[in-house]
Amino acid sequence: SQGAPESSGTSGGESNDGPKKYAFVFKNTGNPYGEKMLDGFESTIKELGGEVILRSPDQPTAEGQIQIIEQLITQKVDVIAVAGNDPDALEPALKKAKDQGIKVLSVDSAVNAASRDIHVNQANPERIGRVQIEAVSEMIGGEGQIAVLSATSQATNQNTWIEWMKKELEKEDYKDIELVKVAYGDDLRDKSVSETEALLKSYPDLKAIIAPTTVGIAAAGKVLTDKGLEGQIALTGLGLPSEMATYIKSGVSPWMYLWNPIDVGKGAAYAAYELGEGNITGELGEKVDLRDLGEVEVVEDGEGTQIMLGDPFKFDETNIDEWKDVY
Amino acid sequence: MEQKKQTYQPRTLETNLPFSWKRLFFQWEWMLLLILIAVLLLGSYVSPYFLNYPSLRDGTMVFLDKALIVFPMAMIMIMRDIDISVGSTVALSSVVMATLYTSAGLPMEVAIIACLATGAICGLINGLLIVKFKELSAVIVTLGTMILYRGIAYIILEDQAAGGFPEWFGFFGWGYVFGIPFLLIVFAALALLFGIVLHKTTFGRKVFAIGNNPTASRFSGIKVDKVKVIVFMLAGLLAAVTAIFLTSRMGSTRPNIATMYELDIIAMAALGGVSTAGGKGRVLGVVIAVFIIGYLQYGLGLINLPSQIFLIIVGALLILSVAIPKLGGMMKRK
Amino acid sequence: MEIKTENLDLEKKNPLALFYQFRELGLFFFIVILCIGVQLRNPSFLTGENILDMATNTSILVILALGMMIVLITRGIDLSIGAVIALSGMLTAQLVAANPTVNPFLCLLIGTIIGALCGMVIGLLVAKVGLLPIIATLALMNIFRGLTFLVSDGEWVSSYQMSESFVEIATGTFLGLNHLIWIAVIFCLVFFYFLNYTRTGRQIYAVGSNPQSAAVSGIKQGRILFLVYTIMGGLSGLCGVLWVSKFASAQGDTASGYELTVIAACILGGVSIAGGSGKLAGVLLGAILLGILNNALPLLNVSPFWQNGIQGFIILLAVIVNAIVKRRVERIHLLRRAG
Amino acid sequence: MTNEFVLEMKGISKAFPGVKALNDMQFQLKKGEIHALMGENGAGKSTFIKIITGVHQPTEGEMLLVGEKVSFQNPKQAQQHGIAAIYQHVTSYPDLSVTENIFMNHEIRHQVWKTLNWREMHKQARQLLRELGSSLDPKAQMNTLSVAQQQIVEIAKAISTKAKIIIMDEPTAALTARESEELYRITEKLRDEGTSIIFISHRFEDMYRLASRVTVLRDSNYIGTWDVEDISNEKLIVAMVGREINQIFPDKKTSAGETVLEVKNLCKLGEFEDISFSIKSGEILGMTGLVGAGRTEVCQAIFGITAFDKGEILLSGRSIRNKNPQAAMNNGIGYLAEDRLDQGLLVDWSIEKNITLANLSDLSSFTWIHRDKEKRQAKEFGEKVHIKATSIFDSVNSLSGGNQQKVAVAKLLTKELKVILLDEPTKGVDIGAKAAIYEIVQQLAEAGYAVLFVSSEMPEILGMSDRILVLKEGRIAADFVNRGITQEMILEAAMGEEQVQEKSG
Ligand SMILES: Nc1ncnc2c1ncn2[C@@H]1O[C@H](COP(=O)(O)OP(=O)(O)OP(=O)(O)O)[C@@H](O)[C@H]1O
Ligand SMILES: Nc1ncnc2c1ncn2[C@@H]1O[C@H](COP(=O)(O)OP(=O)(O)OP(=O)(O)O)[C@@H](O)[C@H]1O
Ligand SMILES: [Mg+2]
Ligand SMILES: [Mg+2]
Repeated sequence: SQGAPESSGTSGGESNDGPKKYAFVFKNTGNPYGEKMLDGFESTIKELGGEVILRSPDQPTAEGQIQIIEQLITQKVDVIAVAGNDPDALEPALKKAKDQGIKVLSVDSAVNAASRDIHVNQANPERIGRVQIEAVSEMIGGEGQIAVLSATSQATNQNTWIEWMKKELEKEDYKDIELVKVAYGDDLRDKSVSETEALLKSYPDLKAIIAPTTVGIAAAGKVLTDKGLEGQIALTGLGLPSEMATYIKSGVSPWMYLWNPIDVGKGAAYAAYELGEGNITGELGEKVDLRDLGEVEVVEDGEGTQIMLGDPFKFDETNIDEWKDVY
Repeated sequence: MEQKKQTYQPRTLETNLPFSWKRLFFQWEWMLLLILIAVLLLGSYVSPYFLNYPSLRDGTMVFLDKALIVFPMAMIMIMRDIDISVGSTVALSSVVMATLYTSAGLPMEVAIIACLATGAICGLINGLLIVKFKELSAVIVTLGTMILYRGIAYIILEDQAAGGFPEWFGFFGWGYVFGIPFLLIVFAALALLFGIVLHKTTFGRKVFAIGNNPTASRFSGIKVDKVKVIVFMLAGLLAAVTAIFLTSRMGSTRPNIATMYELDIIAMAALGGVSTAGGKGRVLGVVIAVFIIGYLQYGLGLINLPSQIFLIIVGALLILSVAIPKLGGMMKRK
Repeated sequence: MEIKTENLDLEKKNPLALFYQFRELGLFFFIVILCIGVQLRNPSFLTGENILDMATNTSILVILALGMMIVLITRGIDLSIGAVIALSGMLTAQLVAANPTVNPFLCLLIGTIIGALCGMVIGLLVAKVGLLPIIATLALMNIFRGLTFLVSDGEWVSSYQMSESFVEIATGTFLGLNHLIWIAVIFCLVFFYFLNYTRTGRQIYAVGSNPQSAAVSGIKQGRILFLVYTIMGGLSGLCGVLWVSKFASAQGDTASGYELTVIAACILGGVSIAGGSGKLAGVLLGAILLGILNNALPLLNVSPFWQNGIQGFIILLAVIVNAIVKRRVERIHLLRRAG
Repeated sequence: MTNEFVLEMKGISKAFPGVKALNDMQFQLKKGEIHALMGENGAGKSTFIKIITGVHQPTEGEMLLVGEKVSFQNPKQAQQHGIAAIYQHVTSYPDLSVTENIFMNHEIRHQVWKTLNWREMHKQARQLLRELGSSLDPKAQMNTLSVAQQQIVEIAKAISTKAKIIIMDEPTAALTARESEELYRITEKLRDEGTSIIFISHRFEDMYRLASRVTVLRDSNYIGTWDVEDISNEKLIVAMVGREINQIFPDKKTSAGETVLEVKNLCKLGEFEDISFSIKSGEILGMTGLVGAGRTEVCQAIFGITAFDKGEILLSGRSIRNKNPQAAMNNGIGYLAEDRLDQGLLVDWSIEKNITLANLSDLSSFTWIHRDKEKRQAKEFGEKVHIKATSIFDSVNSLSGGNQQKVAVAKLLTKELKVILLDEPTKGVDIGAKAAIYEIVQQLAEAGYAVLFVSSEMPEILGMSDRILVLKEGRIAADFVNRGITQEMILEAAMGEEQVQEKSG
């Protein structure tokens, strides 16, 4: 017989008095990007009068997140927001949570449709792919070889964005741009450096690198700086302003993109609150009030639904100084 | 014989030990039991959700999957070896199972058998390399295969996840039998089985003998190599069993599951009193140690302590539990 | 008195004998063949620039492997070095972020001291309390890693917070070679001298070779063990600073799992886990092999999904080939002695 | 105050947890004398030595060095006071070179640089070894040497410290008569140069040959000190054992039956060549030769531990090939290993588990071990060989050498065997226990076992064997029927240039 025989708590919300509990499970600890998101989530939920629980496993693994979700179920939280380390592997755990009446939303990295009520997308992946190709094209004058330096070969977000980049490159405007390689630095400094160096050696005519990941873009920036290649090879992608400040100012990376993780956390908090209060259910076409972030509509995302926050934000030398201390 | 002059006085050897309180109480398992009780009390003190049957019951499901490997790991450590490839073996067997089911379209039952076979073969390869190349230690062999097995998992599944298993497969990781988690039942059964094998059978005796003195064991007619290969195979097999439970809990699999499991497992065995210097260890101690670490983590999780604090606490616990008896011994001698 | 080892004298007269005595012969050939293979596939492999890159990237591994070698020789192991690297790197980086004017040498010194302190804790637990090294360092690995997250509060220290002079430590060059290469070379020389020409150096081998005899010959074992872990800690601390300077970023999970790479380098180089034996040349070769793999696999355009598998396969192959060559050499010795 | 004694020990006691190893020990050592220390296994001799060298600290008593009171907290201090020791269990560094073994912890350093002076150390090592009559290469790694060679290195090490007192704890245990002779010469030379020597041995010949005085210990107690000339053999044995032993070697009752084991042209590259012999049931075949002659190798090849290249082994006329020790044991061949600590016993285990280790399959059903059966068997065989212990649960490392050896023998007896290969069964065993072992061996032969008795000690080879094989450099140098054979004849065969082929008929 499957499923708990005597359910260990009927439903999360109803059996509890007092403020509702909102939990956010990020990918791993010690990740400043995540810390900012958690900050945004925490402050917003507090403003709204809920109780906040912030958790992350010490390693970015699905197993760690499953453990945490189990513990959250036992604590009878009302809403779980999760940035998934794996889209599918959390399904049984999150389903168990949903069975007990807990509302589930994913943020930043989606979990599959069956295990969530809604996904809060930091930005439209299609747009993310497109702006980076546009940027690179502008930096290299519309022709030449480019390469992508990604995180791990399994990172879902990055893989989606890279797919969109490839689609974008099929356009007529970019026919002279050749994507020669997608390399994976596994979000490790040393590996990202080796991979970047190998790119430079294997493709002497390389004109630009797109690195849609924080560790990767910073490592690539470092290699290009050390080898004195600024102006010859352009670098763009997605990175933390604090990590990239040096390279943006030195011109190694003329500009790059990211959204504001604090806002993502905020958006997640509002969505979580609306879900928890029963104001929305995650149905297609619902309107979600994200207060100062505006009102957005629930749209389709594969088999599930999502809301999308703003476009990625462009960081260049004019604004990097004011952002580098923020996140 | 009687007519010969005896050059020695006849002696008798006692075969019954007098009862001794000291022997009964100066045992590692009591200390572990005390720690476990302390952990449970602490847990109930800090969190209202901790000390009730459903919570303790479901808590076990959070940590018991990897704990299955602790039994053969204890055997390996008793033999003065170590296996750091078990995490990769979990990943590879899981990936093979999922691929055979999803891509090759084989029935799930066959895929499960293939998973077990994969684990056993991984263990077999470890064992064979270790006994054929004695100049290489188990550390280097399993370090190599650790990278290799996970590498093969990546080659098979690349960046894909594989899942969509039949409904009943979820039973392994999430199911209950008579209100008890299936995983807990399997764990208990394995604990009993390994306890018997290690402490009551000739095989277990041989494992201890090898840990104490491999040369003398060989000279006494123990097939040291065979025993080693079998134990490493068991480790592979149990890694595959873990793969089944873990995959069931996640509903899908990827090549990067079960990373760093080996360290957690070694920590559990060490806390349980298994000495990596060989020749010592008991299944009971290992079982208690599993629950100590498991419930400690679970309890701290319920009060939402950051996971890095947990790292520190487990580290300190490991050191204190091993150091305190030693320090006590040092005091007594002075 | 007739003793068979007189024959040992004969070996010296054979010009090949010296060659045979070099125990990592198999490994050396393996590396040569590997290099030729890679070069044929990608001609940019054996260019000056790439060799320099490779050397720079392998320097930290070499330094750490030296420390790990002496730990292994005493029958110990240190699993905490990745965590010590992270802790010392993080603390030093925070210092630099707070005082950009700190002298880089002071940074190196402070990092080394932090690491040495960590190492002393291990040394005390192993030498005085008598914990097994694998347990003690496994536990401290967790503790140091946890501490790193606590002191950093999950934040990173980024390149803009680091002073030019600090980053210069790992990027600057002297006589055309990166500072890191120089540091590694200096440490190799110091270790060579230390291990072969000082009493303490030889006592490290003695303690690992036979602890009981070391005790009866009056060697203070506890002191040697303490020293060895302190050195390992100091080197890890130093490498923490170098790491952070090289990558211009300090994270909580810096060098996570790096201890296994370092141990792999040592064991590849013929250091015995059972203690007592291990040569600097071997360890150097081991580290170089790993360095080549890290450099060559991306260059060969190997699919990222295959890299892990290939790396594991090559490591296994290398140790097995080395073992087989060693057996062959011993067989040749035997034949000669018999004939 | 001038002092006749370089070393004086007064009222020394030492207690280990649970054991009183030494009780009120008295000892006086003169300058330039060789002083023998004798006693049964476990009498406390080695413990006493370790107290002198600072490895252990006495619980009570005081120690005077040339009249001055000293107490050593560690071995280094003893070394600095000119005391050097060669310990019972060779304490070498297997991974290091001969030179390093000799100079460990008192290395020669450059005057200026304070770095180790390898050139000088190698030179001196070579010199020292040459003085000892050995041409070992100082750069050779220790674990490539045979036990005898290691012993020589140990002696060189003691001499290299320029010690005034050298202690030798059973240095001859691993040596043959020839090598012992060499050692006597070295020892006497040292004495003549003014060094005082404490010499521990279970061999009476050593004592008579070397020592001027002898001190006897029994059961941790000091019994007395005598001039060697003044004390008779019988009295000495009584002092040591506490009772009379009228007959050391049992009466021989040769009643050889059919040939059980036959070895034909056994060869192994670099170890032995062309070994052929046969043993009948009830027969004891002695095998001797110089250390390194390959006796152990032959035994281990027969027992299936190492493989051999050529040749044949026949058991009761049937050709067998033992792939591993288990196969050998199933075929009815047992082997008592030479190195009991490393190869024979699990020293951390109890007597009981050691005895039954080789016979677990008979004590279990479906691999489940029956503890009662096991205990019964351990008791039976433990008593059969007269192990001196209180219970079968005593740990083996709490036993003295002789009793440890008896445990190993008891283990061998649990299996049903036809042939037993005994490799140095009395090495390091006291006179009382030796007699007991001889008697056990004789009983085995009478019970129909075919016994191969390997030993370096001539008296016991002559006293025990029906026939004697002499090995030289891996070949059979002689095959005697033990009738009217003398030590000289054996030695000649073991060392002589031409092969003495005296086929027994
Ligand atoms: N470290 C120790 N701990 C406990 N007991 C010990 C220790 N060392 C020796 N003993 C015990 O002390 C007693 C004397 O041992 P010792 O080694 O001195 O005997 P011995 O006279 O040298 O014997 P043998 O002739 O066999 O070498 C024995 O009963 C032994 O078991
Ligand atoms: N100098 C040496 N270097 C390397 N191997 C050696 C050396 N001397 C001996 N051996 C090996 O050790 C083997 C056995 O030596 P060992 O001394 O054990 O012989 P043995 O006749 O059994 O002597 P014993 O039993 O009296 O010690 C020899 O056959 C030889 O192969
Ligand atoms: Mg002794
Ligand atoms: Mg021998």
